[in-house]
Amino acid sequence: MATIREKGYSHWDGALVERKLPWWPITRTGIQLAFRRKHFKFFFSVSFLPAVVFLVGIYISERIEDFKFMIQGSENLIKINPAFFKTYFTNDFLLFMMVMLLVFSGAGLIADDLKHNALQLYFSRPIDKKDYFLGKAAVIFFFILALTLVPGLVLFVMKLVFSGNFKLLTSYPWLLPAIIGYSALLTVFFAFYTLLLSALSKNRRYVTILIFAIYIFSDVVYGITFGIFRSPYVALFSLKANFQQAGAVIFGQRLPYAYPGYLSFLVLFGICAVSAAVLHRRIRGVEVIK
Amino acid sequence: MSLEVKDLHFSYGKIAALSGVNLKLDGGAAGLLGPNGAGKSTLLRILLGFLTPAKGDGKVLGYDIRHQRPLIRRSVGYMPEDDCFIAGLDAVSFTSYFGELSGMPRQEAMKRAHEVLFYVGLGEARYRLLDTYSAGMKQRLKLAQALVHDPKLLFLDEPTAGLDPHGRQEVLELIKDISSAKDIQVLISSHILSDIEIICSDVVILNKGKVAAQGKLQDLRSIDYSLFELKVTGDEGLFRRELESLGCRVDETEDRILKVYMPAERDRMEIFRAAAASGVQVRHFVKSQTSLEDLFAQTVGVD
Amino acid sequence: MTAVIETRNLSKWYGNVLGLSDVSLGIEPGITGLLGPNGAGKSTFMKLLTGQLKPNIGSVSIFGRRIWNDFGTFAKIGFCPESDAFYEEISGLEFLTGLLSFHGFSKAEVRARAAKALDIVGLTGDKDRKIRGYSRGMRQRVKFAQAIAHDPEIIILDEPLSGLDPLGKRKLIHLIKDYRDQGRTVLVSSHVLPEIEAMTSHIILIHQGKILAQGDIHYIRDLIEAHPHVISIKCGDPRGLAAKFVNEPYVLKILFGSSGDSLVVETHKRDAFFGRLNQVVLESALRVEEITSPDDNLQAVFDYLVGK
Amino acid sequence: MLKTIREVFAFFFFLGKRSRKMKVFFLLSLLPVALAVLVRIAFAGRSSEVMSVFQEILMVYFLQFLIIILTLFYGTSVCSEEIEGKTLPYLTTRPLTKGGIIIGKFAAYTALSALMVFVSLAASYLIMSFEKLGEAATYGALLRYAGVLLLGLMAYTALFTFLGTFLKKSILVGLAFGFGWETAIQYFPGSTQRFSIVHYLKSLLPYYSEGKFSILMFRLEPTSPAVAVIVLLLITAGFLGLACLFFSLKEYMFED
Repeated sequence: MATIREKGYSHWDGALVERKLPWWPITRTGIQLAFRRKHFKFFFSVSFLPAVVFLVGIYISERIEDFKFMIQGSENLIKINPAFFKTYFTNDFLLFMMVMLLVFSGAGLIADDLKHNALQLYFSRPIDKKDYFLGKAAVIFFFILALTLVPGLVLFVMKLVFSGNFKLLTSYPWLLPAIIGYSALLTVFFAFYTLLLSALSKNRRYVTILIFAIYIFSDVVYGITFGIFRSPYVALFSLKANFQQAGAVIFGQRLPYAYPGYLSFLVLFGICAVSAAVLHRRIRGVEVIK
Repeated sequence: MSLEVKDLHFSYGKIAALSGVNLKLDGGAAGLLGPNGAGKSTLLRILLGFLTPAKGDGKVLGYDIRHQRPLIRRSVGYMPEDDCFIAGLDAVSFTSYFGELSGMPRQEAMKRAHEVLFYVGLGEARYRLLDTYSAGMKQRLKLAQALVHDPKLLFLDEPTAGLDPHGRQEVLELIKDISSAKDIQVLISSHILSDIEIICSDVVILNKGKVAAQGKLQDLRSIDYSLFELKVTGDEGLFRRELESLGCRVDETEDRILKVYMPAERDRMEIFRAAAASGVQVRHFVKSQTSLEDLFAQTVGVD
Repeated sequence: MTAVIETRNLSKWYGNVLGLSDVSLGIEPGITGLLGPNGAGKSTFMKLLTGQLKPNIGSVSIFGRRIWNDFGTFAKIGFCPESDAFYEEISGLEFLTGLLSFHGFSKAEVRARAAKALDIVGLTGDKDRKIRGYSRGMRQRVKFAQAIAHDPEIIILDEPLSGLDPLGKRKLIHLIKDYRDQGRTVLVSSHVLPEIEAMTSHIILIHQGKILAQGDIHYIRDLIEAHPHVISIKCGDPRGLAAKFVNEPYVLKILFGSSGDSLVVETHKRDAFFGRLNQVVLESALRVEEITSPDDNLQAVFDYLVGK
Repeated sequence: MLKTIREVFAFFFFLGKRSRKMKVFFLLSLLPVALAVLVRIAFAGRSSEVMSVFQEILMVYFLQFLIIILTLFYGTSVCSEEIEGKTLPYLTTRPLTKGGIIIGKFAAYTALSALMVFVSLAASYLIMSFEKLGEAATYGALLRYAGVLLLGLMAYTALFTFLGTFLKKSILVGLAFGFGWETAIQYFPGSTQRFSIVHYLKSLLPYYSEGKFSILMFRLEPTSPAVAVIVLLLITAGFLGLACLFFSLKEYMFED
């Protein structure tokens, strides 16, 4: 008996499945696209530099005698306590590298879809806006957590391993939740921040400049206004200052800026709320097919 | 019944887009025609579940358009009008990505993507980045992503726009194959009437938010009086006088086609006798029916 | 008629990508259809004609003057680009008056011409709305308006009908024919062959950077020896009719339709065949429903020459 | 040629005024006015200190940030927005010389950004020198500041226009130059400063040594004002000429 495969269109005999994480393909593709960007791998590896430096710090803290000659100042780098973690989490270089990662991985997340009208393809599938935003946000979760939670936990565990005892855990039981809390705060904020800017324009270049400029601009404004008014509340303008203040609160350290810590949380969550509203209004089903 | 809509109303603010649309379609390929702003894309959006109709209801593939939208979208393929793709992806990952979003397991989506890309003629370009794709290739890619999850109903918005003559013929053949041999209902919204004439058996003409005409293409185009279109070589003047003596009215279009209105009692063979009498060769002889363009113009009621 | 546009062994390439090679032709007043598969060199040809690209070899001259950097002649050309690109933030009227001001007309004349052009394309009602809010059809019409506003001798249109609804197409085709009747030269490129056939039967077919054919479609069809003419006849008794032609030397092939009421004949000598057919129809009582030649159109010419 | 420039200038000045980009930049440029008002309230009494604050705003905000962002965006888009937006055929098939198009658009966008900068400069300056409004000296100083900023706008726009004509990623290169090279160069020894535009602009400004942000100034070895003005004009003319040359030679193929 012989058969010839029927030419032309062939049906697919499989069955469509109701997926438990309908947004996961969006995230996976977003991450793939980020890694395909030129120079991304270089930037991504460079942004782990602070983690390595602090890891070395932990190693030295265990081998104090061998490195006696080296340590003059930099006491806090060696004493491993919440201050140590706060310094890691709020150092300028790490925050700057995170913004750079946002530029590479996040700028085009929604902007490219708007530019190439891909929204119609997404929403003609059985996914809704919630899944779309969650999928896109998860791309940023991946990169920011990779720079906050992962190194934080590694440093914590390595300290336990190097010191051979659970002193750090017992003396600061709340440190682990603090690390997780701070990482979550930063991740959620940057997700909203990037998606908001990415949804504002079709032009990825314009979004890149916005992400970059607003972060730096907020600091410049703080610099100027502080120069004029000397009042500490002015630090609320700067995103970086808010992160540092929130970090100090979470890690129970001395507040770097003389205003009540909760204000920083208010500012950060306020921005998240605004961007949620704008995102909801800007990506509407109806203008998907104009 | 794959698609049925009753008394559909919708308006954007005060502009009424649809005011009472009734439609029943099943099987084969149907053309959705209408001037710009007649409500075609609004109807499409409601059928795809992007908009909730103000009044009226309907079923697509048996699913209710108000309450079972995800189910509709799972078994419907939509090919949008404008160019849409995702920069940085190649065709295979693009197609399997949207297959996955439709609910296909990842491996199945990957396998199916290759099949569908070969089918639409992008076989050898399927690993290239989409940014390097020409307008025609992007058009085929859109068809591929609409077919990857094997839909029961296919909405095509200007499927042959931007394609070169070969590309248009090939896509038309694909659509013909899909709609006829493979029992997938196809609804095509297009401004190129010659394409609709080739592919579609049914036609729906919308105008100002209402259905101006609907039915089989043959019936809509047939005309009752006997009108023939002829092309002849030789002395046309003599031939015309001969025909007029038989009581027919003759006029000539711009590209030298003779339109002969025959009185009912006359037999068409007399045209040939008249031709022979005036030493003229009949080279083209067709019983005329209104062209789709004239039908469109009449139903939409302009010039 | 003397050719308005003249090219002599015109060649153009970018890097190693071939655009056009050794094209020599003349375009007379009237409508000329320009067609060819994607990447055949159509838009390169049009960019060379409008002086946007510089020829590598050979020359393009309009009214006898080389076009490259000859800004004077540009005033006589109207170009309607294919891409759907505009200055979105200004209105249709401002778009036209802006572009017209580049021609050095006086303020009053600029406004008058802009109003006239908008009226011709039927956009007077929407002249003050921003182009961003225009529908696809309206954008296409305002693009055509900017090509004719300065009353050019030569109008070059790249896919002018794309995006228009059937009525819009019909209006624009009438408009283009009016311009032909005013003795202007119109070059229209389109992928939708029936639309070109609706405008003209004079075409230029470009393929792989070369001119494959130029002239009237029907004469070109006659020249294609490789594909004999195909004539389809619908009648009551196809076999009977076929019997009368079997031993005619000029009949190469007879095919019978599956529906049993039609037959298709292939022949090289159309005149002889039609002469005989007219006779047969009269002598025998054969009731002929329809006589058509399915491959005497632009699509067939295109397929035969460019190759499926 | 001159007629072309005038027509192109008129069209793109009008177009620029309408674009959404202009509104965003206008807001950005109004920030110093807001600050000036705040300063006016905060420093009610001590007017001398206000001058130094103005000097800081002028230096940091206008010179190092605002005019770079404005010129970067407008300069690079003189050429690239026509190509990216595929609106170039509308211009190149008109009786306009290619050079005329570039100079016309350059002039239109420079005038536009100059307008924004002057409005903000004048407003914040006048608000700040509240009791010296009568004296002629205040207006003299204002004109001088305006003149310096205009020279800066012209030089930067010309440079970025030039970059825009042949670089695909002109924005990133411009960003690196404007924020990277221009700020870093001041800390380099010897005459390397001569290779940045901001150096000449600063040497035209009255030399404040005790300003809070004097760190930006302390390494400045100013060239004489006359030389600085000539160099700035030369930079403008030079880059503009190069931009016209590149634009007329280059054949822009949009991938169809």
